[in-house]
Amino acid sequence: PICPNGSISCQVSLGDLFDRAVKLSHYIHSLSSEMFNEFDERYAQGRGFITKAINSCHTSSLTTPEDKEQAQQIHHEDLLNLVMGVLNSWNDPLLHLVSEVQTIKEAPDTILWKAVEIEEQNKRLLEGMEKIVGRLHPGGLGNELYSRWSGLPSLQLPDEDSRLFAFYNLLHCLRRDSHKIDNYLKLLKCRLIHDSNC
Amino acid sequence: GQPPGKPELIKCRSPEKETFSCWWKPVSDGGLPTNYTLFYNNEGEESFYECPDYTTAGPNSCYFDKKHTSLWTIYNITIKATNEMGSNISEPHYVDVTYIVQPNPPVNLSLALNKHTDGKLYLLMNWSSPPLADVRSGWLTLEYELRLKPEEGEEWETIFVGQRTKYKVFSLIPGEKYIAQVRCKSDHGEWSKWSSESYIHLPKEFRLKD
Amino acid sequence: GQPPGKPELIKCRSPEKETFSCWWKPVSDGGLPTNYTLFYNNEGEESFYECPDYTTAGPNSCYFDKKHTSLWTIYNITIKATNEMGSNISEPHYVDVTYIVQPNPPVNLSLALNKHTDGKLYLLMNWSSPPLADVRSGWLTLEYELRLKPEEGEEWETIFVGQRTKYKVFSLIPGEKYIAQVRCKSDHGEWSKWSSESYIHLPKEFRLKD
Repeated sequence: PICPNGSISCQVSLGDLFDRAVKLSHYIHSLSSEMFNEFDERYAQGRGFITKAINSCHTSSLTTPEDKEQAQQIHHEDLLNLVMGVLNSWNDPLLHLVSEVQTIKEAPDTILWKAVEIEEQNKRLLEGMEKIVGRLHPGGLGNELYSRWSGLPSLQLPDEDSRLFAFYNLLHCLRRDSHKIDNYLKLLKCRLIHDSNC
Repeated sequence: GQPPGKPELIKCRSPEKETFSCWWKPVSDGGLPTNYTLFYNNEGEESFYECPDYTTAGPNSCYFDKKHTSLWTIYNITIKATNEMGSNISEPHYVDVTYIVQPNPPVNLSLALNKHTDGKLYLLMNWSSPPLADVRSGWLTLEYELRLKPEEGEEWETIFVGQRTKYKVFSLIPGEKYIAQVRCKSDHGEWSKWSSESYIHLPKEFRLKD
Repeated sequence: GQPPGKPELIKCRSPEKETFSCWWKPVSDGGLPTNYTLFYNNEGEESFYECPDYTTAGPNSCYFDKKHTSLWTIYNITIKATNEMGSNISEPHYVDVTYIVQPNPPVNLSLALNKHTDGKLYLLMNWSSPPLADVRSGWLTLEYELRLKPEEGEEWETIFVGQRTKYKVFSLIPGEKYIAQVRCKSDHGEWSKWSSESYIHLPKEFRLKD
C-alpha cells in the first residue's frame, strides 16, 4: 500500500522518480529520432543539409561531457544542472515547432503528432527533474543554465530550401540533445540509486 | 435528520498514465440531500485544491485531466459529505498515478490452428494492445497474460507472456472446444479486465505429434 | 599504370559507445601498390587529423580509441588512395558515434530445465552482456532478444525481453531438441549478431501440465 504510515514521509521515492524520468527521456529520444528520420527521408534527401548542420545547435554553448570518462568525472550536481539547462533551453523551440511544423507542405500526421507529443513530454520531464533536484538539493543548484533559441524567423523563411534546412537542423539538434539527456539520466540513475552497479 | 455518514473513496484508476479518475461510495444520508466535495493536495504542499471535474467520469467521481495529473507526486485525497445537519470527511486516500494504471483490455484476440513445418499442429493466439495504449507504445510498456480452458473445464491454465502479442500453445486435448482470454498491465499498474472470450473447436484428429 | 580509383568508406561501428572503427573498400589499383590515408575532422574544427591507428581493426580500417572518440559531434571522414601515378579522394562520410552503436553478441547463453512451484516444467535461459559493454555504470543500456526453434524446424520463435538477462520459456514440445540464440542492442542502436547457438534436448516425459 502507498504511504502505510499516513502522510509521514509519504512521497514518491527517489528511485521511482529516476525510473520514471529515464523511461520518459528514453521515450522522448525515440520519438525525436523517428521524427528526424522521417523528415530526413521525406524532405532532405540529396540536399546536403548535414554539412550545414555542423556546429549549429542553439545549445552548443552548454559545455556537456562528450565521452564516458568526462561524464563519470563530472559531479552529479553539475550533470543534473546541465540536464536542466538543456531541457529548459528546448521549451521555447518545441513550442514553436508544434505550430510551425503544420506549415510544412504535406507534413505527415506522424510528424505533427510527434512534435505535439515531444513538447508535452518534455514539459513533463522538466517537472520530474525539478522534483528530483528539489529532493537532492533542496537549496537548488545555484547558477541556472539556459541557452536562448533564436531560430523562429528561419522556420518562417519564404525560400523553401532555407526553411526546410532550418527544420532539419532543429530536428537534428533535438535528436542529439534528447539522446544526451537520456544518456546522462541513465548514468545518474545508476550512480545515485544503484551505486554505479546497474 | 442526521449529519451524513463518513464517505469512503472506493477506487482511483488511470487508463493510460496521462489522466486519472476516482470514485467514492455515497453515504447513508438519512433522507437529506447530501453534497460531496473532493479535496486533494500533493506531497509536501500545504494548500488543498478542489476536484477539477465532477462529471466526466460519471456520478460520485472526480476526473483529473492531463493538466491536473502528475507522475512525480503522491496525491492525498479526501471526500467531504455535507447536508443541512452537518458534514463528514473520509479517511485520506493516497494515490501514486503510476501504481493505479489499469489499461483497457487487449482487443482482437484470434485463435488459429497452425501446422509446424515438421507437421506438428499448434494453436496460434494473436491479439492487439488496447486502443488508447497502442499509440504511445514507448510510454506505456504493456505485458500480457493469457488464460485457456476447455469449455466444460473448471480450471483455467494461465500463461504470462511478457510483451509478446502472439503465442503458440502445444499442450491441448484433441476434439475439445477451448475458451481463451487475454489481459494486460503496465509495468507497475494493475491487470486490465480479461478480454472478451474467443473460442476454437479442435478437430478430433488434432495430433500433437504425428 | 593509372591513378587509383575513388575509395569508398563502407561502414563505421562502435561496439560500446567508447571507441569506434571505420572500414573502406580497396580501389581497383591497376596493379600498382596503393597506399590509403584516412583524414577526419570534428564538428566546429578547421584542422584535419590522420587516422590514429590503421591496424587494430584489421585491413583497410581505422580504429579510434577512447581518447579519439567523442559522442554528439559529427566526424567528417575522407579516405585518400595514392599510388605512383597519383591519388584519389573519397566522398566525405559524416558520422556521429552516437548512432553507430552495434554491440558484440551476448555470451554464456545457458539453457536449463526447471520446475515451477506449481509443478510445471519450463526452460530457463540465462546469458551475460558482451564483455566490453559497460552496463554497470549506465553509460550503455542493453536490450535483448531471444530466438528458439526445434532443431529440425524452419521457423524461429523470436521473443523481445527488454533489459532482462534471464527468461523462462513455457510453450515447448516434449522430447524435442531445441536450438536457442540471443542478441542485444544498445537502447537506441543496431542489433548485434546472434550469439553462438545453445542446445537442449527435452526429455520425453517433459509434461507441460502434470
